[in-house]
Amino acid sequence: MKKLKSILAYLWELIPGTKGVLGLAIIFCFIVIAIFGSYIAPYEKNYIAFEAWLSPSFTHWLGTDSYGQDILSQMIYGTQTSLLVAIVAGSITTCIGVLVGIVAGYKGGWIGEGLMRIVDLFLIIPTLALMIILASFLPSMGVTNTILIIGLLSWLYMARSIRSQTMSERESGYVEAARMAGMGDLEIMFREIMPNIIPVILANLVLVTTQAVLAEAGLSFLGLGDPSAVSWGTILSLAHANNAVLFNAWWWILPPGLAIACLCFGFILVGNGILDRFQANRGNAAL
Amino acid sequence: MSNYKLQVKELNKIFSSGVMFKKDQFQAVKNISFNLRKGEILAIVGESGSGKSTTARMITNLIKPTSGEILYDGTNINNRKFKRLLPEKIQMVFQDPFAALNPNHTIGYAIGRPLELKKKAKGTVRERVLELLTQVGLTPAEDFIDKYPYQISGGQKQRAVIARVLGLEPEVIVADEPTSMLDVSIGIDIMNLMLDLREEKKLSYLLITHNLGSARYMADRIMVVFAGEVVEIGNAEEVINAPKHPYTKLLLHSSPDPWRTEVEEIEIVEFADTTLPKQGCKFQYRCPFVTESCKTVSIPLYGTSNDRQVRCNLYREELVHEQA
Amino acid sequence: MVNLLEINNLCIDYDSPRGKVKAVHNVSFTIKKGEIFGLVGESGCGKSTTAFGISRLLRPPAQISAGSITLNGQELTHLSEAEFDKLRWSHISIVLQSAMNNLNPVIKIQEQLIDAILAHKAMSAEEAINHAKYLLRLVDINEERLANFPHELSGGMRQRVVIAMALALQPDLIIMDEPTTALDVVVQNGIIHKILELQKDFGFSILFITHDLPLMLEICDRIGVMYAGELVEVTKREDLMEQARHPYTQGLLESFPPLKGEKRRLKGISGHPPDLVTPPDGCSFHPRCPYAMLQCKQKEPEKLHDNKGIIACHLYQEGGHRFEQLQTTSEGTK
Amino acid sequence: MGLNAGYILKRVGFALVTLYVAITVNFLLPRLMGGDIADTIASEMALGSPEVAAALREQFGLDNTNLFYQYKQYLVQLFQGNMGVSYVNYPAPVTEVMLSALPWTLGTVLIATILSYGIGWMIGIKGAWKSGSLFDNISLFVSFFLNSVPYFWIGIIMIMIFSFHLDLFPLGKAIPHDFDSLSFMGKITTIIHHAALPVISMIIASLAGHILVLRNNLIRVLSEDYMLLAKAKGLSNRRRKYTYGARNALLPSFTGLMITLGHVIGGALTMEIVFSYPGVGLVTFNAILNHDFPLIQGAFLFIAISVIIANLIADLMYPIIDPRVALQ
Repeated sequence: MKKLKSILAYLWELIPGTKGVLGLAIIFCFIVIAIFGSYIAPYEKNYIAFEAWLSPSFTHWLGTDSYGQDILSQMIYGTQTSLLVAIVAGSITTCIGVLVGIVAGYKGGWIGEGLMRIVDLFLIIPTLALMIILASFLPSMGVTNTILIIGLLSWLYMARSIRSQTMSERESGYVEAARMAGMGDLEIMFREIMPNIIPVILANLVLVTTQAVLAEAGLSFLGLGDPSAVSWGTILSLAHANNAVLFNAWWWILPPGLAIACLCFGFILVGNGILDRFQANRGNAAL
Repeated sequence: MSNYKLQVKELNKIFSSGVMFKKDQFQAVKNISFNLRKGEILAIVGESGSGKSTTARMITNLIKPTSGEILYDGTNINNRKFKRLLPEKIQMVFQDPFAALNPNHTIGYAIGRPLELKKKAKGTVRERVLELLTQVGLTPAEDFIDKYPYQISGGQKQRAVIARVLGLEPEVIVADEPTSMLDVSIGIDIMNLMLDLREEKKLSYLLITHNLGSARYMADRIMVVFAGEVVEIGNAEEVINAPKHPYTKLLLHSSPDPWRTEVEEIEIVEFADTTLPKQGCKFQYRCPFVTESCKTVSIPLYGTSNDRQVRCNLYREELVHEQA
Repeated sequence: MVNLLEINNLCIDYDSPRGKVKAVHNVSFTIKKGEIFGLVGESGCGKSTTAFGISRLLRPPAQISAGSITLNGQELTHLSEAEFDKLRWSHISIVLQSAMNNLNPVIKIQEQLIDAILAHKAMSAEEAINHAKYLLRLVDINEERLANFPHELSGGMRQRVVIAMALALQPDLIIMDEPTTALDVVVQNGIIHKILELQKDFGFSILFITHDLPLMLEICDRIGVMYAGELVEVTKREDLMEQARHPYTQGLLESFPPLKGEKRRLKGISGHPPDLVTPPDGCSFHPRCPYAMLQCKQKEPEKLHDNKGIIACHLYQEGGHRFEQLQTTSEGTK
Repeated sequence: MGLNAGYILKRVGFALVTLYVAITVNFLLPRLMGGDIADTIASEMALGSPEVAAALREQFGLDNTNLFYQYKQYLVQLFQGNMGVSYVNYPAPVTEVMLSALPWTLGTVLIATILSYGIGWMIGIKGAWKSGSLFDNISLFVSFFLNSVPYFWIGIIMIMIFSFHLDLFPLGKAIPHDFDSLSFMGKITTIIHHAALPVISMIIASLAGHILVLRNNLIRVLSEDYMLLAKAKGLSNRRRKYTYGARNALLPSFTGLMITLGHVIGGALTMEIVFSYPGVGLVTFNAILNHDFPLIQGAFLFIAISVIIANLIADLMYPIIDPRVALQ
């Protein structure tokens, strides 16, 4: 219990400034919407019996689409999918990125160099292209597959960033001191080094989560999403496929884009705040 | 058994850059041999890049030597069985006390964790940590044990580092420039602490330093290294008062000493290029006494056993004669 | 000799999250024409901050909050940024700490040498290059090095280049902030001798800053000792070598293991420097001072100007030479 | 100076290895998860285009189970420039389809990247030089926002505003129907007219990264000693800002540029779909919709090759631009 308290206190310390609080508030709102979606949403999921192309009104705050679905309801249900993909894929990415980064950075030598060469190699090939080819050859695309594809392919840049951070930590005397004290590699990597790069890990976590949201939207837009699931990406994709622009149906185009933007903006604010607060090395990260 | 705590024999270290194309090789340490007696302080003095820190790291097994042996009480430290014991035999005090303590752990954890790992504490770990803190002058110890490194000053950090080292009860401590990052007035405190601990616990120190003054203050013997080689070794007072090797002379001459009385103007060969000669004496480019033979044949250490050895042709007659 | 630089009651503060930091507090000293003046002290004592204050290089939020700085009789603190820019390098040049980053890594030596010249003097590019060659020769560097990038030179050579650069416009004052700290002693010695030689030839004044008191005693004419943002003692070199007056200076001298003389245990100075946000009352050195008296804890000592220089210590106040008395009594008891 | 044979060899070697890996990934992926292909073949058979089915069977090795034999065949064919036949555009070979699409993509992406880099550079420098100023804060928040939206959404919004409402640009496509009948100048202006909106959208979408990277780099550079010395030398603001500061800030961002290029190409793919711009992205999109597997594979390879070459060029230019790399 005491431990939990100290962890909470530590996390509280990590929350950075006004920007970070604003970012957290935004993310929190989306989480609430996702959890209580079915109570908040005015209509049932995928209910298509309304008139098509209705512009916003009191009965349909965000109007209806070409299929006669209430866009606000779809948006609220879509929050669940989009957040799910973002958080789970972001976590997978972070786990792999941290693991590979710390091992490659700490071990150095053949293991480290080898791992990084492979990372560099795949880093050159655009991730979206890799995702496209993977997704298009998969027998079917469910939300799980989307998550896996995004999660398994986005860790490269993060691994590099974590690695360079680990390498600079390794130069620090405390790592050598730990070795001199007879600590094992695992203890040094995860109990000595890792706590010191938490700010960088968190900032990266935030960044990859953002990218996961955007990647999900991109994949859906390319027709590689789960056709049965509702997400912000699929809403946008449908809007485009049904020429929403030509119908001047801005109520179909703006909400999903703005929702994506707000969520990612929240994440980026948190990440930027963390880096600012710890004056951590940004490397080349655009945060 | 010999009375040597540590014997270093023909130690070599070659660094190669690039993992795939091993083109650039750099010999950081070349055939360094020396012994460290129980309770003795030996200072290794040299400029940056002379190989002194590399030697220290090989002795503490942080890096592997390319060739050569390091014996602790007659056992090779790279011996599989010995490796696990090493932390309890040889310890290291690092140059940068600001980096040597993990900012995420308390002082108590930093000192206590190695005790836990090596089961060194007789009572509770905390009691032992408090005892160690008191020993290094961090009193009242209760005030320090739960502090984080950023809450204490540089000198106090170095004391904590020494406490951690002492906890493992080593007999040999390698100190790599232990005071160079500290303010001078604090540095002298640390040196005094180390000297006191030596008396108390009969420790042997290998002191790595670039400062001849602190080498003289601390050490019983001084070993001067240049370009990875030992150029002179001997009793500290003798080396400082009557240096033999031209490089040692140059070092002494260059060290600021406003109270210098005799103006022994040795000719300084200004030298901007840092390349080293491929053969012959490594110091030949900068040596005012260089002769033809220095340029071709590599020079052995002349002199008697461990007491006084010089790698310079000027002393061939004198020291070889002595040896005979 | 004429005073080149006069500093009176200089104060430099900055705001930190914990409160106002008095980095430099009421510092006054003068540098004469052609003099080498040393400022010595431990890290955080304000010696570099003083130098940056003089050369107007303080990084915000640090700023001069009070005091005056005059160079050749001209008050510097009132000058506008543009007016001060005209003085830069042509009257005050600076050699910074740490050889590595003094020079811009992506610009060739030549360009870095001549742009200082061209920024202040109307000169053709060719003349400027010739002048740059001359400057390199002054510091014993081959003029071919003009075409090099900084990383192609050794640390010692880079610092020589920086010194050559500082000489470019023959300034009245060169501020040298730990110019040889990261270098090996042999290289340091070469550079120090070069500096002394050039100073003799050109007659500029030097404000030399270091923590290395023995080095300072070798080269400086007068020495100011700083502690916790205050100048506690200013003394001629000879006097300091004979007998340091301030207990802090004495302690500092006791902290450098000598190369000569009998081997004995050095005392150093116990404790550690105060926090500049909450400095102790009275004399800021009193918690570490072996001679601390009641009044040291209550009253800030005044800066006493006498024939030997400046001393800020209660042992020497009220015309009394309490320290000598103390010494004789302590020797008597031995 | 700068370039030496060893360095060039190393970089070229790395590019070739990367290319090889991309080719192999391209070979293995469909075979590892190829269930869908058989279905497609079956439906093609049923729909009455047995040639297509046969070609597909051969290309994806459904006839021969020896993987190494298939791999050899695949490499040999690839070496001859044969990537199979696109069955959406049957009987056009994939290579031909891709080659006609590639220039559109490369042209817009390159122009957009260069412009976006330049504009981002200027905004980033201006922000960093006076960090904390109103301009800096606004540029920071706008950058965060731009980094938060999908590329294609920016494209859609741009079309909505500038094509649909303001009618300043065409609604899509790279050339009009009557392109062939236009004069030479007319052709050029109409191409520019069509490309303008996609390029502008891509610039806006990719701007943020450049601004942030440059800003961060320059803020770091500004705290270096040599910047202080430059100030002490009395150099003009302009000279300190650009010659001393920006140059140092720019260099490390150059390697980052190539990683961003990957991002931009990814973004460009979706952007083309929005603008019905006949580049690689649109081809890929249609291929995905129609399960045209050879074409998807071809698209992947073409993207990979372009990016690898762009990277190689950057790597080879780097030591010329940054003197510090030359020595390593």
